[in-house]
Amino acid sequence: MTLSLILWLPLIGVLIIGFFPNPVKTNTLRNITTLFIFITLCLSIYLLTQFNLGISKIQFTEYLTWIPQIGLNYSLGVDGLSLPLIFLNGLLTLIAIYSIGEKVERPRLYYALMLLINSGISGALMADNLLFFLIFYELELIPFYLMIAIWGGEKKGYASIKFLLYTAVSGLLVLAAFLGITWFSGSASFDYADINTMALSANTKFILLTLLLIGFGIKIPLVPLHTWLPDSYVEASPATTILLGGILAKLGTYGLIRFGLQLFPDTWKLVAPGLALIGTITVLYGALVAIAQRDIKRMIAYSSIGHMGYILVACAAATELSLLGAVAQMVSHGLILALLFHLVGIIERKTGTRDLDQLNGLMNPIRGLPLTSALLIGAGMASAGIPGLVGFISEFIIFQGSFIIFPIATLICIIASGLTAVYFVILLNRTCFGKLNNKLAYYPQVLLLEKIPAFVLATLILFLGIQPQYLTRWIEPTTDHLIATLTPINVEIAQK
Amino acid sequence: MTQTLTKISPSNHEFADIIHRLEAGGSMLPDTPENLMQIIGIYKAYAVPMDFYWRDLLYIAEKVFLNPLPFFKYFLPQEYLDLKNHYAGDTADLRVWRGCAEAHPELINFIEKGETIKGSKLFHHLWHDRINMEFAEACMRAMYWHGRDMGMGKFDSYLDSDEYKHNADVAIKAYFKGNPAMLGLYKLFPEMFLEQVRQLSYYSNLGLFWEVMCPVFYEMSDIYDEGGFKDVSDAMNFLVNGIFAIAGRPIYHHVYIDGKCYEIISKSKGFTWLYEAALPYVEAVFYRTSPFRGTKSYNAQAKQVPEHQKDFHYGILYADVFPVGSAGIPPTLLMDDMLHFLPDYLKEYYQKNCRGEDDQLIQLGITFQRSMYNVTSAVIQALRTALLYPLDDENPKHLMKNRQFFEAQMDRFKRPEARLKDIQNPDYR
Amino acid sequence: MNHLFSNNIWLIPIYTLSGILLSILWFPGIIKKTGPRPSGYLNILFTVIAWVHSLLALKEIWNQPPEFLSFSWLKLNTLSLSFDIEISTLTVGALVLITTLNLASQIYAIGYLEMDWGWARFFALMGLFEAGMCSLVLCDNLFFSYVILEILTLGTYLLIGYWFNQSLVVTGARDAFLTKRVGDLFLLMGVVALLPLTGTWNFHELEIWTKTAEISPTVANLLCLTLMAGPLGKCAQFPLHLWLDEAMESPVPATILRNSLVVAAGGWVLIKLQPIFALSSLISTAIITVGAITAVGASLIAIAQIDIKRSLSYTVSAYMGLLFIAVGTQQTQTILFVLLTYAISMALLVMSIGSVVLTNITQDLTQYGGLFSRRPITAICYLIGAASLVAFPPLGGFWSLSQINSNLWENYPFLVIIITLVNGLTTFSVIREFCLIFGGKPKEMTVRSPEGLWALILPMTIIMGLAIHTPIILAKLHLLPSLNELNIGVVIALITSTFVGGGISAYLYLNDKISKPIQLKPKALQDFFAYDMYTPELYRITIISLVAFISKIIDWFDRYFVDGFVNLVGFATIFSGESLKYNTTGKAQFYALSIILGLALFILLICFPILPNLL
Amino acid sequence: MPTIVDIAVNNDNFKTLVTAVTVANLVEVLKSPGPFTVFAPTDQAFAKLPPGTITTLVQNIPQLSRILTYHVVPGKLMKSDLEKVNSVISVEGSPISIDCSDNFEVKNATVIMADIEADNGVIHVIDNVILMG
Repeated sequence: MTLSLILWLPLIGVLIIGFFPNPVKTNTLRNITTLFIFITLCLSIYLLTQFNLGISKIQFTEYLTWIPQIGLNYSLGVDGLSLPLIFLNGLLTLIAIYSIGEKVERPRLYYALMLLINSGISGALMADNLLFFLIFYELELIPFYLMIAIWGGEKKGYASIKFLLYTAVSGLLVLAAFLGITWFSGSASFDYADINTMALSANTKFILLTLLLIGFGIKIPLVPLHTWLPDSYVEASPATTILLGGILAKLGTYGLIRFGLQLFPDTWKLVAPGLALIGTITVLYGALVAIAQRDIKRMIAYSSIGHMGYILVACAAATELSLLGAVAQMVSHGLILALLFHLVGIIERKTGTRDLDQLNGLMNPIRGLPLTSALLIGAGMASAGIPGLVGFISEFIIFQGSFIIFPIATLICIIASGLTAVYFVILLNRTCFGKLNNKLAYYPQVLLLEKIPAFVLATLILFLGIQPQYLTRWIEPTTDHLIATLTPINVEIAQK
Repeated sequence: MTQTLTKISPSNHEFADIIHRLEAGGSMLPDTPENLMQIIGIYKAYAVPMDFYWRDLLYIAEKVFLNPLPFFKYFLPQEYLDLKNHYAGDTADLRVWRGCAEAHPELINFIEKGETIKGSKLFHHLWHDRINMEFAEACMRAMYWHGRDMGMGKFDSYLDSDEYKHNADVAIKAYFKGNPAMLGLYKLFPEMFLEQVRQLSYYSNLGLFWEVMCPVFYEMSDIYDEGGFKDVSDAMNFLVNGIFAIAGRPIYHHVYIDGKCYEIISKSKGFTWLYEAALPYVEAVFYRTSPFRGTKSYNAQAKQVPEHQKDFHYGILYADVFPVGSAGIPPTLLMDDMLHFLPDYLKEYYQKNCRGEDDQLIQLGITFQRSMYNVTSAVIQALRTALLYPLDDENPKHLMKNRQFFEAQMDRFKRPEARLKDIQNPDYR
Repeated sequence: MNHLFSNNIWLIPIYTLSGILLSILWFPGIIKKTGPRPSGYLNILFTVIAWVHSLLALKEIWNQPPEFLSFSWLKLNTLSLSFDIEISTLTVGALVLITTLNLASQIYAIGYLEMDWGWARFFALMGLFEAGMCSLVLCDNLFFSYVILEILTLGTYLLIGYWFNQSLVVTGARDAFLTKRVGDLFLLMGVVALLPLTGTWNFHELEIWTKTAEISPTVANLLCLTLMAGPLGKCAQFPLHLWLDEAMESPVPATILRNSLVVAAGGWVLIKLQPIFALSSLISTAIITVGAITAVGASLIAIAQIDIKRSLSYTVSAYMGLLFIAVGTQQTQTILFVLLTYAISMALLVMSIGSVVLTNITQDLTQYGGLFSRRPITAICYLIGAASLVAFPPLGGFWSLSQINSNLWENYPFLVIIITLVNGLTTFSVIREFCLIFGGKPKEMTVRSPEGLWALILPMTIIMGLAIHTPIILAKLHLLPSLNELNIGVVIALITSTFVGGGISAYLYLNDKISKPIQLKPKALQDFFAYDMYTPELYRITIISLVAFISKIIDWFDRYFVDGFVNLVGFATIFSGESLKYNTTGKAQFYALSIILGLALFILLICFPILPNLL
Repeated sequence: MPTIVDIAVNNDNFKTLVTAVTVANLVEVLKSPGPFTVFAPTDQAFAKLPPGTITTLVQNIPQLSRILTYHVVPGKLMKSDLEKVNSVISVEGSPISIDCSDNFEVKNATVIMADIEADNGVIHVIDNVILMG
């Protein structure tokens, strides 16, 4: 039942918000939304405590036959791959609610969309039926599209359409792949458990996997399918960006592991070197383009592209360690990115600019934004992979895990993490360090309501950095099991 | 203003407006009720810690003297809290302030209770719930270090005279009587001890200077509370008169060792408050001091520190107050001292602006900057009165001399970092 | 025997870490009414506790065999990370040295930063360095050594950036961070590459592994080179030396710690890695070359500097070069000896320089003069520091340098010449500073110069006492080389170089007849050294502009090619044009339209699989 | 001829000056052979000083005598001598600027009666107390 609750509770919230009698204050709506999301978050924490670490299979399953004619069933379940992401989803939605600032235009629609997004992502992560997954995967587009189109920045129209088109194409490709999988493998339904791809011919498998790769690759995004990302991230409000970058992009890597790696273990080895190459290019590309940016939000957007590349390299290497690292990186990147965008959002709201050439000296303890700057340093360093923070351990596990399979790619990734440090130092030096401009330095204060989300994220980033087993323990059984089915392939690749 | 302008043509100086204002008997600070309220309020907040500063400076100069490990030099003994101010109270030589001659009740209260809880002096010291004497010492060091280069008064050159060396020698030997280690060290390195005594003489100098300023500021606050000052120039003129009244106050350095007084600089040397303390103080502290380590690089290759002392312009008239509160900005100490004693009307005023209570420290810093521009105006007007001609002089040539004097003074604010332009703007806060 | 203190030695970093956490309470954003000084007192208190603890532990562990502890940190499927600790006379002795010097510099900071409002941040960072170095010394595991070095890199960034309002501080912090990070990342590559080969990161197990290891020379060379790169950055060796000079923008108390210990932390890791270096034929040559070039180059640069602190900072690089030479020639015991004597004397030198700068503002050597009579304590501390740094018998540096040279004479006579030369040059440089500051006649800015506050003088004199007593203590502990171990000819050459270097310097800079500033002919050569052999410019026109250029190109490519291509294809632009129009006219209709479009698409997608059935 | 002191004592315009000189114990000095040039401020000149100035000075004799000695220049300098120089050094040690281009001006004071010769010097009567600086 818990899974269904997580899925449906936010939708109930949507109804309440939709039919709440007028006139209604923004605060009331926000409190309702917070309440529902908070309950879902608590439920996901409850799941974490109840999760059996000894079982590598899907747990808490729920199954209802829905439209058997097309093989669509109401099938839910979680494993170590999805559970941390479900928790992340709840947490980041909660954070996002508080990162738009005091005033929201059209609050009713806004909060309803928030709840919708939360429910949709949970659905996608819990779905155990390919088609059911796809419904949510596609359903997400509309609320996100509207979020960008209504509450976005200057070029919101352009950005939102670009986002919609790209991700719709992604959905189509994935759909095509899913149809092909069930069709060719002759499964009775789209249920994950029913599908067996072993019998397919190598060529079919290759084509299907490629479709999946491109489909999910757009969502991740991989270079050169990434151009929707900077525009959407920059134009969207911080809240939207947190959800976009923190969790929606993770659906891509999630899908890649769940439907690519898991369904086509033997074909994976064929595409792995190519994937590693694309991953490495993505890593380098993201880092180098980020260095050239003047807009801090755009810089972080490109940094996000780069960081997703590590996950791809890890997935390509597909060792126990690297896959564990990949999932851990999804979570830690989600946390770090959310913190970064939240802080950038605060800075933009308070100072009115995101331009590196105008920002300066925000560390000033009295007239600046000292706490924001301190946490920004923390978040930047976490993203640059400084030990003691969660970003390091995930990246390190990835590096260590991938090195035996793709040593060169791994080394290049390490170099790229040096480049990460370069642009973060540029960012921090310009925004936090230096002297405030006396003409501009009459910024409003950061409210407690804006500080709390940052604190929560920062605490998690630090805590999981020092005690990473609380991150890895949920993931490990599943990824171990996943790799166990691949082991022979690994050995083969390693020998080459 | 019109009167002067009819006699000589208007100034073409960059700060012509301000010069014309000065010629009309005004201040560099624009004359608005808001400015008046700010500067008087801050004089009050400044006077209380200053009451501590001068007592402690004298205590260090007279009693702590050459203690090599002066851990407790900021622990003012009762004797010095009760020390009678020469210019306040019933025993005053010249009564400037109507209040008592001993330490101000607000100060006593702060020493006992601090911002936290009632506790011993040691607790408050360790908890940093105290007056930041370090800043007073920094002002003293600025006067000492710039002393020779400024060439003001005769105090600095006297420190190198044989008479001074002899007096110091007697006091040093008396102080270390029965301490062969220190006496031996003195024998080896006499100059080291002498240099310390010179510095202590400046402690005394600044202490005696502030002993006068403290009641003057109290008095101004009292007059304002009684509805006394009409505008900024009233406040300035009160200062000008004060400067003249007190100009002849002797500056000396006495040391008390075992109850005996050793006159290192005796009153009979004729050093006066105006020439040997006030003018050097204004030059060294308001104008020069030294660059804040948090804003300028001391790296010799970067050439950010000027080559000559006369080019140092980092005092309160030039300082950027915005970084106050961050590392490497010494005036923070003073701002913090004043924060404890803000009058209610200033607190309310700050509450209404910028970030309210949260950035009071910077707001009051900028107020302080305004008020020090007013004090500097008073000094400039006093100098004009002493050395030049009345503002209503009939002789255009004399007025021209006055004009040249004012222009020369304003020239010092042509530097880009001078805040004269900023304080003209009421939104600079 | 009771081993209460030594078994709980891991508490030492914990002490300082708790000091750091408590300091946060005094950040200026948090305390509004009172000042930040309690944070400093607290950190000092914790350092005192750590110092006492390490002293007691040293007493317990003295002449006992080393003990090993291991704390499991993270266990993953194929990777298990545990924090290994080595408790031995050596490591605990190093703890004592670290806590002593940190205590001294923290007390020094009370005086030096008495007017600073950033105490909480400053002392917290000093505590971070203490905790980091203590853990590094105790740490017996390469992975965690890397982790600590990397955290210290961040610490360096923040500590140099302490006075963040000042622009040169900000660039200095940036450069230090990036330079050190480059080294760290090479080290990370080595760390990552090492595990598949060895299966362990524990230094002792690595040592055992090296005895039986069979790896190709190329792999060994590459591995060793990456492992060397980390310490290279930390120790400010060519070509990663620039940051140390820029780091001089930070407050002197931080410089004391950095110049004496933090740079040496790299050396410590190098010592730990020495068994692995034995695998490679190339690496010892590489280490020696880097060390020798740095030693000679940096000591020449030091002489050409006009900034007090910078001149010393290049001496640091030069001495770390000597350390590299010693590592390259596998003289583990001697290196530790060098580190000890070096750390104390360098701390002393920086302290006395700081005490002068604090009262006299300028850092320009040419503006100094005539301070000896008024600042004798500082001057004597400086002299003792200088004498115990270089080969001046019977102080520490003499013994350590003599021992290196005696060990080298057999196999590396060339290096002996280099070390003797560097010793002479360094003596010239430190005596030059001494003469310019304390000798001659007072100048404008030195007319008034009293000795500073007790908080500066007290730690300074105590460290001076330590510097004088180091050889005596070492002799008591039988750690001093006996005279017959030393090669007398080599020793005499060393002493001669000291006196010749110092003598020439004193003659040049104390002689009024020689006009100052002394110009080297040709001027270009002097500038070459004064401006750090133009390495900053070299970096600017090579690596920095290269990265900037590439990133600009790719950014352009991204903006106009990838994105431009997408826009060219047209969908986005057409739609966006339309959507912009709708945006301005009627929002609601537009959103309704888009929802309908989306839903239609969605339904189509869902129904797609059953379409064949329908057909 | 009378001494400088005699002239001053016998003139009603120098009451303040005489009192000050007496308090400062300078009478004997000014009676000595000298010779001196004295710039003597009138009572009106002293009255122009802001209130309190004199009180403080009278309480502090060394400081008072320093101000007074600033009005005294060693040597006997008649107006014709002073016309040739820009400034003279006072007994106090600080310079006094002299301007004879229009009026006979000593610093910011105007000489209202020049060249009153005495036994041990000369007196120039001025309308302002002049101050160092």
